[in-house]
Amino acid sequence: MNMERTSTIKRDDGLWLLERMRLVRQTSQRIAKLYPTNVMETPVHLCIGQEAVAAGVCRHLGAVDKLFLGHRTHGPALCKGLPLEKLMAELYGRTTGCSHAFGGSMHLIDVEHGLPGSSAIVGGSIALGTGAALAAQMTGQPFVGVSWFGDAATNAGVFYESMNFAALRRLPVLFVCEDNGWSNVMPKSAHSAHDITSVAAQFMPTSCADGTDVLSVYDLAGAALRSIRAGEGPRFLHCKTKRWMKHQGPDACDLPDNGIDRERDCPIRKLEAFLAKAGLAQANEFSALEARIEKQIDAAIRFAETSPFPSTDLLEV
Amino acid sequence: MNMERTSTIKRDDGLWLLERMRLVRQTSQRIAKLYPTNVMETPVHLCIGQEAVAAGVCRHLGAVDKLFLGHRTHGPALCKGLPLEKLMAELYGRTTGCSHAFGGSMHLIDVEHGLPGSSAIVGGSIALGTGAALAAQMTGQPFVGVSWFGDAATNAGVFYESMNFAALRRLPVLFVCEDNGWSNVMPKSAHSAHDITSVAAQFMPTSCADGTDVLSVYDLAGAALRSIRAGEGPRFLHCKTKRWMKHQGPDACDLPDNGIDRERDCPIRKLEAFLAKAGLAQANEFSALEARIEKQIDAAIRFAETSPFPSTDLLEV
Amino acid sequence: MPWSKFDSNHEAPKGDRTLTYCQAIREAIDQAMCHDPRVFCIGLDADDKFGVFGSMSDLTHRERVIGTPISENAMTGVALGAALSGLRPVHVHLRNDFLLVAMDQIVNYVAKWEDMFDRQVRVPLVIRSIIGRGWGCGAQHSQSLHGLFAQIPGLKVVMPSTPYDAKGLFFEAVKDDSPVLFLEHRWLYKNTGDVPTGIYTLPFGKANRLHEGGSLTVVAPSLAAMHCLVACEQHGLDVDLIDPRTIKPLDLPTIVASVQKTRRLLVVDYDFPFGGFGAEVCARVTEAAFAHLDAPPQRISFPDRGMPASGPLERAYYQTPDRLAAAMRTILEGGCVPVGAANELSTR
Amino acid sequence: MPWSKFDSNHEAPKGDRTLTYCQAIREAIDQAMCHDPRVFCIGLDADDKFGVFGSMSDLTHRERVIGTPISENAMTGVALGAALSGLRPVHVHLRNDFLLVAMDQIVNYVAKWEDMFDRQVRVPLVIRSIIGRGWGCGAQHSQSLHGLFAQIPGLKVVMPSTPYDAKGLFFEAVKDDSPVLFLEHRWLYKNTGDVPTGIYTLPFGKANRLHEGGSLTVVAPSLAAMHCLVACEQHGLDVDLIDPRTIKPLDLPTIVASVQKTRRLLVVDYDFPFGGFGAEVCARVTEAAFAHLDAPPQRISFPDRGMPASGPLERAYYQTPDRLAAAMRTILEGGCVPVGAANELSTR
Ligand SMILES: Cc1ncc(C[n+]2csc(CCOP(=O)(O)OP(=O)(O)O)c2C)c(N)n1
Ligand SMILES: Cc1ncc(C[n+]2csc(CCOP(=O)(O)OP(=O)(O)O)c2C)c(N)n1
Ligand SMILES: [Mg+2]
Ligand SMILES: [Mg+2]
Repeated sequence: MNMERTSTIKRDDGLWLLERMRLVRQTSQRIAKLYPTNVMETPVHLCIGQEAVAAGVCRHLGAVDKLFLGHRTHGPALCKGLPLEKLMAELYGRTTGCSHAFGGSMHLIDVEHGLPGSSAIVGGSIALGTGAALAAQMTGQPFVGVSWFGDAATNAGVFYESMNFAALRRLPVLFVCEDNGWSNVMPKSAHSAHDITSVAAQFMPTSCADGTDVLSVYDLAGAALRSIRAGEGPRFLHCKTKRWMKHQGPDACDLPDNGIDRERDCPIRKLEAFLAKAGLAQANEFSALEARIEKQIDAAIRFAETSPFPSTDLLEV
Repeated sequence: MNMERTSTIKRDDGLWLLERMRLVRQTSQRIAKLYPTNVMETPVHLCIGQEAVAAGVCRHLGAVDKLFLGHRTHGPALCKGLPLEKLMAELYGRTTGCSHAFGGSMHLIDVEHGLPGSSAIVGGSIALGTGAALAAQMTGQPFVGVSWFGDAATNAGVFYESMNFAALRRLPVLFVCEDNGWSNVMPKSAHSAHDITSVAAQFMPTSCADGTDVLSVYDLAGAALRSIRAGEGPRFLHCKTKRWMKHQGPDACDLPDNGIDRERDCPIRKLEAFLAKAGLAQANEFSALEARIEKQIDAAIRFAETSPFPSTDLLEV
Repeated sequence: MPWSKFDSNHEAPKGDRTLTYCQAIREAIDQAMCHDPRVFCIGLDADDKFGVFGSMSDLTHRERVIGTPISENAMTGVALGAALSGLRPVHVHLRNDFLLVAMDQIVNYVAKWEDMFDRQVRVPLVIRSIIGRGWGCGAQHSQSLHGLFAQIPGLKVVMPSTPYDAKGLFFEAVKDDSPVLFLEHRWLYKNTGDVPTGIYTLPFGKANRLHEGGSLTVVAPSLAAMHCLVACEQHGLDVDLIDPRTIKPLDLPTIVASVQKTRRLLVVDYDFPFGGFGAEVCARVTEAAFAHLDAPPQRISFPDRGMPASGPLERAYYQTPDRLAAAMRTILEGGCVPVGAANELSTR
Repeated sequence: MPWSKFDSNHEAPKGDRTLTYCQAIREAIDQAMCHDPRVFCIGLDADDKFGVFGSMSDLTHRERVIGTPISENAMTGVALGAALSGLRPVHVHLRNDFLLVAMDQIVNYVAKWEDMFDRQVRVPLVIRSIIGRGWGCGAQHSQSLHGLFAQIPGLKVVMPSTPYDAKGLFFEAVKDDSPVLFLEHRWLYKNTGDVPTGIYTLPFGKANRLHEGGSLTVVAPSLAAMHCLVACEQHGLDVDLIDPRTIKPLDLPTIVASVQKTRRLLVVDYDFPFGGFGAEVCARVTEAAFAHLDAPPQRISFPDRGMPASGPLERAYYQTPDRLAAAMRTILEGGCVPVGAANELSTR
């Protein structure tokens, strides 16, 4: 387990990671602010605090790579390339939403950007990324499958079944466990008797990233994906991160044993500090980025608000 | 992993083990002989070659302990205490069968002897032994649950889900993997990317017995059960054994890579040699036992043959 | 046996206080656990501070509430194993969509265990599950799957619509020596009604007439029953409204007697349209009362597609009392509701 | 697209050679795989020497036959993931009872994926499964679960009864861009019939009249259709026997037209009695042809309990052509078959 920051990141990678993390953060904050006004009739599982995992992994994925998500979708979907306005319109229930208003927050899709859908039944989508990898292997096409899930999804049998099959066939699939330590209000100690990585290691090579440090995720995801693309079979990437919000909805997490220090644990602050220290970017760029993203969010919300609701004829033959 | 024979077995234990193994062997052989005559209208999964696992584990179980089986039932059921004539009558489809002619070969029950049923859907019964252990723990009753399954059942998600829950709650359950290396004609290398024991070891203490050597099974099952009964939580017992017959039916296994030497690998011969060498029993006792069991089988078949078929009124209200 | 004195044909007197549907269930669970130490609760998030939408808050015997990981299939087997070892588990699921994860255990194991061994062992297992809907939850979190389970021999399917029924039927479920699927609708949780303070049981297979009328029999379980009641009351419809309470076993005699009087039948079933409860009631009433029918039995159900997420689509997908009233009026005037068309959606 | 020239309204000419049902399916799989490199087969024991009861022996493209561990749930998700990545999987299960292990994936995932995303992606996935019965296999290995799956929007349910139908419907299933459940009955595997040598498709939702008659319409899929045909032929019954071929979509017009002629309906459905296909046909025919019915539609199905193992019990549990003939004769003489009673078995 390597928690050391070994990254030799380039400026454009660093700025991409920062921009995506900020996009996820600021979008989530805006959703949290607007949510109580009931403009979004759909449950939301926010990613504040967990941005590093989405950005760090997705920096290494292309549009051809197929990413399958669970219920906590916004962060990885935005980092994979889902346009912000299509996310917003979906949350607003409009036809211009990525799922044409049929999916809601938990069911996002963007075929063009390699997001063939996401699922709200915990665990099952782990098998779908494995299946995409089987298709890649059988057709010889150069894409990988990515299965994305939380710590508690490792309690579902489908997780093991998928890992076993991926390992048996040496499939080009990356298993990403976004471990925030919670299943709703149940701590990991109550839902898992095992150490997640050690179990996965029985099936394939694993690595453990600090999921609050985007460079740690970036480095280890990069290494894992290089090995997968080289035909060396599946990989498991464990990212220990922190969930700042309640499981669902717009409120901050109120669990007493949450152990979060919003200064220390903020992936955005961490990266900004690194970039500044390494001389790769300056403080004024950070605030300019923040402002630019706020505008982008304003525009996306305007887009969503002014988009039409679906016609209910869709339900009739 | 201790494959050494450390046993300090007593004569009565040794003879019990021999008698049960012979009962399973000779019964299976008789079934194989009769089966082509169609007197038993039910699929049979014979246990020839695997007798050591059933006898070695069940020697440590009392009638209060609850054993849940899969499809390969005859051996462990007989060793747990199911009367032979009730097994035979069930195979013959008679009302005097242990399941009153409703279950057939794969669904045996004997409430009195702690056999609350068995199941033909591979994997699922692993959860039932775990549930029995939960009942023992919640009520403070001094029994253990035993989940019995083959190597390929470890591919089913329910196996992991059950181990995780058992470990989380430190349940008094013994997981027995009767590993014959095959899932029908699929070798273990094709169905399991993992080493079974190493995966189980992520959840609980494990031990590996030589499943063709009843004393190895006896020793390790005894140790595991003592620890479970002492309140130390679940245990996993891996028994590597050999299936001499085809997966189902009366024929000898014809798989080219089967690697069986019926002299070397016979659990009955092994025990007889040990007992003789240790001076615990003599050769003439062995042949007397064999003859006695043949008579027992004759009687059980007579019982089955002369028992009534069920009335089909049972199906009407 | 703790439950033998509760005769299931006993209709308890109406209580002198009002509880919500949720409180009635909570009280039933609490009393059942106090009354019978073999009763325990198990399920994902069963033991957390939300108490399964409040239905398990502040139970007296917390030590008999077992939280589980996200392992619904094995946990159903665990409950079955415990039921076979002398306990009476109540396994709870926050959404009935999750029951599909446990389908092997429910259908191949729980439902069949007694039959496979000619009832030498019994399976006193209650599976509680909550039916959700709406607020953009989408197709995987908004189903009502009672029709699936009713097909399976060995399962009883209970769908209380009122606080009084919920409490009485829950005791009957816990008292039952065989598996019972107890389906609660989330949208009924805040409804209130008279509930007796003590333990009482309501028999399975005994329907309840919610509204009396002479021109149309409407059969509707769970939330649909309440919506139909509102429709009848607000629109003054001459409808005999029958809530089956348990869809399996089904109280066919009460339904048939009503149809013999009204000569018309409508089944309102909040489930997919093909097969299921609605089809069964129509088929059996036709069989039993063919000569008394003035018109073919009609059905109202969901469209034949997964639930959409967006508010306007949801509001179109699900019925409302007003739309139900309009449909009933159409039938009362001799017309038909166009349910058949919906069945063919899947052929697109 | 490889399949576009196969017009599904095209009825291929009868072939000049005879194949078994098993051979017809094998040939269809082989030709589909040769014709379209996106088609591949996956499943537990799909690649072993038994070749799924011979239905996949000696395929040309062995490299596209993938064996799997006993992990039916995840493997269904794997097939779905592959279908979403440009392939056309055929996932095979040796017994349809095992589909219950994969129910979450089949119902919550496969069936819903297109609906959840408004058909921006398609799911060209065929799930093949074999229905078994008999020889003491017991309640977990002898079910016929088509009625469960027909309830679920997003699944088509195909049940061929003849070699000709099996081959033609298989191509239609592989050609379909949406999920298809293809259910083969093990007891039909040795039946023989004319089968064209090339590729041809039979449309879904188009029934087949197996026997012509004027006094009773019998609707029966799969093995039940063949049993009814034997009954009609051996006993010279004046029965219009309709094999729906696909139970969803359902060819209601053909059935209704027949009932308008015969004025009586019997559905023979080898499945549990509550809800399901039998109930749906009865309910919809009653709706569509009420004025033409001289008697209420009748049903014959399994008893409402799990399958027993013993030979005599099995032989009582399952129908035979002779018993079916007797039942048809009863109806032809104006009587009723006592199916209703069986529905209540579960209330014991
Ligand atoms: C099969 C299933 N069971 C239960 C749920 C309810 N549920 C939704 S999210 C969740 C917690 C998931 O925790 P984890 O996998 O760690 O993801 P996180 O929410 O922490 O990102 C639960 C229990 C579900 N959606 N699916
Ligand atoms: C869920 C499920 N899938 C497939 C089968 C078919 N099947 C019956 S036994 C068996 C092999 C089981 O192998 P293993 O668990 O190693 O037990 P063994 O037969 O070797 O004793 C299979 C695949 C089944 N019964 N259940
Ligand atoms: Mg989590
Ligand atoms: Mg094996």
